[in-house]
Amino acid sequence: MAKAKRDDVAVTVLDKDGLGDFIKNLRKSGYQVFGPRRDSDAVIYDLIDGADDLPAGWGSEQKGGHYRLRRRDDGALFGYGLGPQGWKRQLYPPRQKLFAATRKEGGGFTLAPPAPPDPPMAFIGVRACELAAIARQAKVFGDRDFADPGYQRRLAEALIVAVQCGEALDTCFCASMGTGPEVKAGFDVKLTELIDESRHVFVAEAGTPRGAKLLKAAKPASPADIKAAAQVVKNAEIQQKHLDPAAARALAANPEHPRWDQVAARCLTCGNCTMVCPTCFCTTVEDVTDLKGDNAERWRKWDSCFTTDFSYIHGGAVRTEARSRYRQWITHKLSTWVDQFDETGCVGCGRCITWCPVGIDITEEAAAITGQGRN
Amino acid sequence: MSERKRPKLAVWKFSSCDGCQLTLLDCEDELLALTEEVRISYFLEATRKVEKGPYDVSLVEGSITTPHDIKAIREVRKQSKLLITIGACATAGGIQALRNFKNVKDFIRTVYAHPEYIDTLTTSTAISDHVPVDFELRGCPVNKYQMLEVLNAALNGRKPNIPRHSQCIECKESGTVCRMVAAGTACLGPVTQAGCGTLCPGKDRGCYGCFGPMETPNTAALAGQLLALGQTGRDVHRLFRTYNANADAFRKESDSHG
Amino acid sequence: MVKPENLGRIIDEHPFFQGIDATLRELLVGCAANERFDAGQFLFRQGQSAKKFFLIRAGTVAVEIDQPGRPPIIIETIAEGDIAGWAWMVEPYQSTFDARAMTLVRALSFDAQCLRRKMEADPALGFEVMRRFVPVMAHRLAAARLQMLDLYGPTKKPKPEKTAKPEKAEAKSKGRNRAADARLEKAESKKKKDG
Amino acid sequence: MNVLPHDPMVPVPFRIEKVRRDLSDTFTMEMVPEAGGDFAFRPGQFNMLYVFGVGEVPISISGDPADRSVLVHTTRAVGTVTEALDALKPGDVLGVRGPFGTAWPVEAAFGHDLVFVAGGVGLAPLRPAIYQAMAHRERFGRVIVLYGARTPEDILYKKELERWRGRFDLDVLVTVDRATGKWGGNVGVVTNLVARGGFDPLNTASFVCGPEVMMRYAAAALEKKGVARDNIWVSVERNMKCGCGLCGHCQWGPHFTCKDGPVFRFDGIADLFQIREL
Amino acid sequence: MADIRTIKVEALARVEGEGSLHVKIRDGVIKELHFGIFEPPRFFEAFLRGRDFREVPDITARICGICPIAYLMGASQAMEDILGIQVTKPIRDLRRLVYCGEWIESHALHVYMLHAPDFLGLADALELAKVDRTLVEKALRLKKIGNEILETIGGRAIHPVGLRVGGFYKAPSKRHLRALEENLKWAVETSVATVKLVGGFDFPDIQQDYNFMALHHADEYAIHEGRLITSSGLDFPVAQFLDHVEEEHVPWSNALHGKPKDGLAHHVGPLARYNLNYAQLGNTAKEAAKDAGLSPVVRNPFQSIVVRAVELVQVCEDALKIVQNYTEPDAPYVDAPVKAGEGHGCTEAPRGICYHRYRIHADGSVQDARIVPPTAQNQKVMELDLRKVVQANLDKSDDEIKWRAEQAIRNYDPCISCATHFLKLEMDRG
Repeated sequence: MAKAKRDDVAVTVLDKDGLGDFIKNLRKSGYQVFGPRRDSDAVIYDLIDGADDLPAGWGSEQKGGHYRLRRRDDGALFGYGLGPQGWKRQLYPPRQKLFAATRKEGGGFTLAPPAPPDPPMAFIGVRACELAAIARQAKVFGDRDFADPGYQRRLAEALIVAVQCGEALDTCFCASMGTGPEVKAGFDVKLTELIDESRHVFVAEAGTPRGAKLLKAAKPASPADIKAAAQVVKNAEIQQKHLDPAAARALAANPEHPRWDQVAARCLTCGNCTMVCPTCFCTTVEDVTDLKGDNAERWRKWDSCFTTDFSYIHGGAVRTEARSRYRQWITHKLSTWVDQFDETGCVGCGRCITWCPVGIDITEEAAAITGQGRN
Repeated sequence: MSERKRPKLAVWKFSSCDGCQLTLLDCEDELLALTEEVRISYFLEATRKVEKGPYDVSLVEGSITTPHDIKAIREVRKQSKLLITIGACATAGGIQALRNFKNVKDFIRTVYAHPEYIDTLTTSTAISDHVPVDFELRGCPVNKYQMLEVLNAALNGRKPNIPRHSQCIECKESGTVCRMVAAGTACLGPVTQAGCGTLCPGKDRGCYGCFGPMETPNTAALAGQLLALGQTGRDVHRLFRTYNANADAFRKESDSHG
Repeated sequence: MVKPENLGRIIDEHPFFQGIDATLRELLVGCAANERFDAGQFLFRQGQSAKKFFLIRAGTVAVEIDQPGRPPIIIETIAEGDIAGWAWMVEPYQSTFDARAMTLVRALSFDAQCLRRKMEADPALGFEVMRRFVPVMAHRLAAARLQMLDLYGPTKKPKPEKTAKPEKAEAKSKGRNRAADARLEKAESKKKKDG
Repeated sequence: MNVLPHDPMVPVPFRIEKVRRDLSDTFTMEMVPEAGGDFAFRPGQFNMLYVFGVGEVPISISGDPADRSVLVHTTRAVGTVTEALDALKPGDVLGVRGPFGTAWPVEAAFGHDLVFVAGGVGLAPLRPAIYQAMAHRERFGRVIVLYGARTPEDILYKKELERWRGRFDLDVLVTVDRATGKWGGNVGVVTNLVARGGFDPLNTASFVCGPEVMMRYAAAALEKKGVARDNIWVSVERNMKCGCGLCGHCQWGPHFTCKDGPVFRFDGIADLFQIREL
Repeated sequence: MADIRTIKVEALARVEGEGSLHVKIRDGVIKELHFGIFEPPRFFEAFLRGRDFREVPDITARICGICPIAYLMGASQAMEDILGIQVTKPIRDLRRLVYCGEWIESHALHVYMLHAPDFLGLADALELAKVDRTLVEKALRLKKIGNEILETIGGRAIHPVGLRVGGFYKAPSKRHLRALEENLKWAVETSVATVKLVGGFDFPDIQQDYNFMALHHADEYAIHEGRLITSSGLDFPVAQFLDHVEEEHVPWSNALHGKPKDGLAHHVGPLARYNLNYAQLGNTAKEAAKDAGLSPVVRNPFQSIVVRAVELVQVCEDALKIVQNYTEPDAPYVDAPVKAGEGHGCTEAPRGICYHRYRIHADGSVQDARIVPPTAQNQKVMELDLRKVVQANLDKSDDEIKWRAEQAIRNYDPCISCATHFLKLEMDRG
C-alpha cells in the first residue's frame, strides 16, 4: 500500500535532459561542478560543463595493476566504475598554500593568510565508498583537538550528488567494509541510473533540504521507479574480493610476519597506493622563498609513507626498508586507524589494487598476514 | 644599486650536450633577478668575463671522460665552497657512459683517421666518482625550477625542496593517469626520481628514466612487471640503459637482462 | 680486622648477597675481610694477579686504563652496592683494569684463592656465587656497550645532504676511480716523459 | 556547522629577547609574543618553531610553566632549521605554533618519589617538570635528577644543576660516558645511576627523556629496580610536520606522537619500543 | 729578431661546447691558425648500434642541448625514410612549428646574448642589461616564446619528449596552441625591431666567396625538409649527401671537418639559407631585411647576426600562421611495420644543415649510424674567415685581435657539442 511521502525525502525522476538542467542549475548557482569525464585513457573526476561531458557508454575493467576503458552498449553515464583518484583531490588538494610571509622593514615579518577560498564545489557521481572516504577524512581533519579549517569549509560548502553503483568492479570490496554499495548517508542528492529498452532515467532522492530544493521541479518517482532503483544496487553487492575488517585489526600484532618480506620483494615503494587511496591524508610541508629571501611561503603537499623522508628524524629515516613502509601503510589503514578514529581507514574502493603498478592486493596481504585462510 | 657582496657563481662544463647549463639561460623570467643576487664569475656559455676563484657556488655539468677532466674537476672542487652537479652526465655519467659497457677499442676499429690526436678515457663517470659533491641535481636535462630551487635554497640557507621519491607521486599529484596501468605502457616512473614535471606520462608515453633511480628503487619488481606486460628482456635491458645507464640501480638491472 | 660475625651482617645487608643461605654465607665469611682505601689508593692494578674482589660499601671507585704520557682513561665509576673485580673468576686470573679509589672507599674484600677452593669443593656455593656474578658481568657488559654507543647524540651535526654523498663518493673513489685516476696520472706523466 | 577554528598551521610571530649559549652546539632562547600577551603551556609540551623562509622544527619548551611571560626553548643545532635558529639574535622574530602534545603528569605524581632520568639535551624537555615539581616540593617524597651526558663539556644547564645539587631537597646525580679534564664525578651510562638512586621503587614516578635507546634502557633499569611500567613516562621523538595530528608523519603504531605524545606512559608503548622500523 | 706573436684563446666564450683558437704569427704573417674543438668525443654513432630504431631520436637529441629538434627530427625522418612513412599534414605542420620554436629560442639567444655584446663592446648580455634592461627583457621574452612552443608540443624545451618516429606521442589541443597566439604576434613585431636594431651595428668590411649549402623547398623557407642545393650549382636529394661531402680529421680538433668533394669549402647556416632561399622568405622578412640594408646576397660573415634576425621574423610569422590554422590530427603519429633498410634525414638546425643516415636490421635494431652536424661542416670556412680577420687586424693589440677572432667564430653560432659526437676515435693507450 502506497503511503504519502514526507516532503523532505522527495524522490523524483530525471531524464538525461533533466540531469543536464540539474548540472546547469548548479553552475548557475555558482558551484564549480566536478564530475566524471573521459580523459584519454580513463574516466577522471574533473570540471565538467554539463551532462555532455559525462562518459556516456564508457565502462572500465579493473584488476590488480590493470585498468582499461571499455565501451558499454547501454550508454550509461555512470557505468565507468571508479575514477583513478577520489574526491580528496578536490577537498584536500595536492598542493595548498598555508601562508605567505614577508620581511618587515626593520626586522621581523608579517604573515598573510592564503588566498581567499575558491567558489563552492559540487560533486557529481560520488559512490558509496567515496562518501565513506569523505567521512573518514572529515574525522581526521576535524574530529579531535585540531581541525583543518580549509577542509572543513570546503566540505561544508560542497554539494554532493551521489550515484549508486549498479555493478561491482573486480577490485571492489565495499560490501566487506560496510561502506557500500548502497548509498545511505552523507549526500545532498542520490542518483540511481535506470536503463532499460524503454527509458534511460535517474531516480533522484534528496538527502538534505539543499538537495530537496534542487529537485523541487522534478517529476516525483513512482513506487515502481523506487523499487527498480533499490534493485539496481543489489547487483553491485556481488563482489569478488573480501576483507574481514575485524580480523585485519590483528595486522599491528604481526610486525614480524614473513609475509612482509614477500610483499616487500614485490613492492616498488612508489607510493601509488597512498596517492590513490581516498582516505590517505598524510602531507608534508615545503618552505619556499624568493631569490632575495624577502618573501617566503609555506606549502602543504600530499606525502606518502612510502618515501624515506616521511620518517626522517635527524640522523636518518626510521623506516628504511620496503617491508616496514608497506607494513606502516597497511597496518595504519586497517588496524591502527581503528585505534585512532574508532573505524577502519579502508573503505573498500580497491583503488590501491588497480593502481599498484605490480598489482599488490590489500585484501590478499591482509588475509595472509592475519591468517584468514584466503590467500 | 649598491654593489653589496653577492655570492660568486661559476658554471663548469665537462663532457655533455650543454643542455643543463642552457637551462640556466632558459630561466628567462628569473635570470636578471638571479644576477642581482649572485655574481656570475665564470660561465663561458654566457660571458667572456672570467673571475678568479674561490667561488661560493659551482654548478658542474658533464661527465669525466678524459685525463684532463680529472685534473680540472679537482681544481674546481678546490675552488668551490659548494659544488652542485647538474644533470645526468654529471651525476651518473650520462648517455656517453654507454661506452662503459663496451670495449672502447671495438668502437675504434672502425675506419677513423688519426686516433693519436685524441685523449679519452674508457669510461664516462659521474663527478662524485672523483671528488666530493655537495648536491646532485638530476635530470637529462635538469628541470629549471629545480635548478632555481637549489640555487635559491643555497642563497637562503635552507634545504632544497627536491624530492627523492618516485615519479609516480608526482604523476598522482598532477592528476596524470598512470600509463602503465591504464594503457600497459612500459614506464620507469615507479623507480625513477620525480622532478621532471610529469613530462612523458603527460604526453601519453612511459617515463624513460632521465631523472635516474629514485631513493629505494625496486628495479627487479618493475622489470618483472614490464616482462609481464609483454616487453622482452632486450627491451628491459635497453630501457634501463640510457641516460642514467651508469647509475648503480639501473646498471645492475640492465645487466641482469643482458 | 673486623670480626667474622660483623662481616656476616655486612654480607646480609649487601644487595649482592641478598637472600643467601646461612651455611653458604658462613663459607663466604671465611674468605672475607673488611677494607678501607683512601682516595688515590688502588684496589687492584691491571696485569696483577687477581687475588680479590670487592663489594663496595661506600665511596666511588674508578675503573680505568693507564696510558703513557696522558691521564688515565676512566672507563666507568662504580659505587656503593657495586662489585669491583671479576678477573678472579676467569683464567688466568689477571686484572684487566686499574681500580682506583676516587674518594674514601670502604669495601668488603674476598680472597679469591680461598673462595675458588671452597667453590670447587662445594658446588652449591660455586653455583650460588656464579649465579650472582654472571648478571653483574652481563649488566656491566651491557652498560659498557651502551657507553660506546655515543647515546646522547653526536655533537657535530650529521649534515644529511653534504656528508651522505661525499662519503659515498670518497668510498667509491677509493675503491675504484681514485685508484684509476692515480694510474692515469702515472700513465700521463710517463707519456709526457716519453714524448 | 560549528564555528571554524583558527588554522593551527599558521604560526604566531615571537620576538627573541635573549639567547644564551649552553654548549658548543646548544643554545637557549627566550622569546615573547610580538603582539604581546602570555604563553601558557604544560611541562613536556613542544612548539613548532618557524624560521623565516627556512622551515619549521618541533622543539620542546624548556622554561618554567609558572612564568607565562616568556617562552623558553633549548635547541641543539643539528640540521638546517636548527642551525638557522642558532643564527638568530635578540630582536629577531620567529614563528611559533603550539603548544602541542601531552605533558609530564607532575600533579599525578604527588605523594610519590619523583625520579627524572635525562640524557643529553633530553634534560631540556624535563626542566619545566623539574620546575613544577620544585614549586610543589612538599607534595613529593624524594626528588632525584639522574643525568647522563657524553662528556663533562656536554652537560646541559651546568650551573643550574650545580644549584640544584646544592639544595637539600633535591638529589642530582650526573654521569658522563667519557671523563675529560678534571672530571671527578661518575663515569658510565645514566642507567647505572638508576640502580644507585635511593628512592622507593614501589612508590616512585619516573620521567625519562633522552635518545630512544637510552630511554629503553633507562626504563628497563627502572623496572629492574622495581618501578612499575605505569609509573614510568617517556618522551618520544618522531618526524613531525604539523604538530597537531593532521600530517600523519609522526605515527608510531597506533599513536600520533604529536598529540598522543610526546609524553607517553611506558606501559602503553613498551611493546612498540621493541618493533624495528615502526 | 723575428717578431713572433702567439694568440691563444684557450676556451671560447659564448659558444656552445668547448673550443679554442690558436694563431701563430711570424713577421706579420700568419704561420699557423687552428680553430680547435676540444669537446671530448662521446661516441654516439658507436653506441647507437644495436639500439632500437625508435630510441634513436631521443638518444641523438642528447648530442646537443641547444638544437635537440635537429636531431629528434632528422633521426625520425631517416627512420621514416626506411619504413616508408609519410606523415599527415597536421603532423607536418606541428613539426615545422616545433622547429620554429627551436629557431626562435636559439636565434634569440644567439643574436642578443651571445653575439650582440661583441658589436657593443660588452662582455655579455648581463652588461647589456645594465645599459638597456628593457632590451634584454625583450630578448628573454622572445627566447621564452620559442621555448613555450617547444614545451607545448614537446613537454620541455631541452630534449623534448613529445616527438617520435612518425610524428608525436600526443598532439597538442587546439586550445593549447591558441594560447601561443598573442605572444607570437608580439614576437613578430619584436623580431622586426630586432632586425632594425642589429642592422645598425658596425660591421667589419669583409666579403667572402663562400660555397653555400642549404636545404631548399619550393614552397617555403626550408627548415625541416627539402633538397640540398649549393651556390656552386649542385642540387641533390638528401640521400646523396655523403656522395658530395666527405670528412677530414685534423690534429688540432676533436671534430671532423666536413668538406664537399668538389673541393670548395662549403658554408652552412643562416647566410647559406638566406642567399640560397631568399625567394622563399615571406614579405615581412624581406621587408625587414631591406629596411636593414641587406641585399638578397650577403657575403659578409659578420652580418650573419642580421640574417639571423631576419630569420627570426620568418619563423615567428610561420609559427603564428601554423598556430592560427592548426587542426588536431586524427592520430598523433603514423606507424608502419619494421623492415631492414637505409634511410636519410636532413634538416636545417639553427646553425645549418644536420644530416643523418641510418641502416637498420629487420628487427629494428640499428646496424650503422652516421651523423654530420653543421658546425663540423663550417670549421673549414671558419678558419678561412679567421685568417682574413686576423690578417686585417694585425696592427691591433693581441686583446683586440682575440676579441675580433672570437667574434668571427661567434658569427657561426658554433655548436661545438654537436660537432664532436661522431668521432669514433681511439682513446690513447687504453
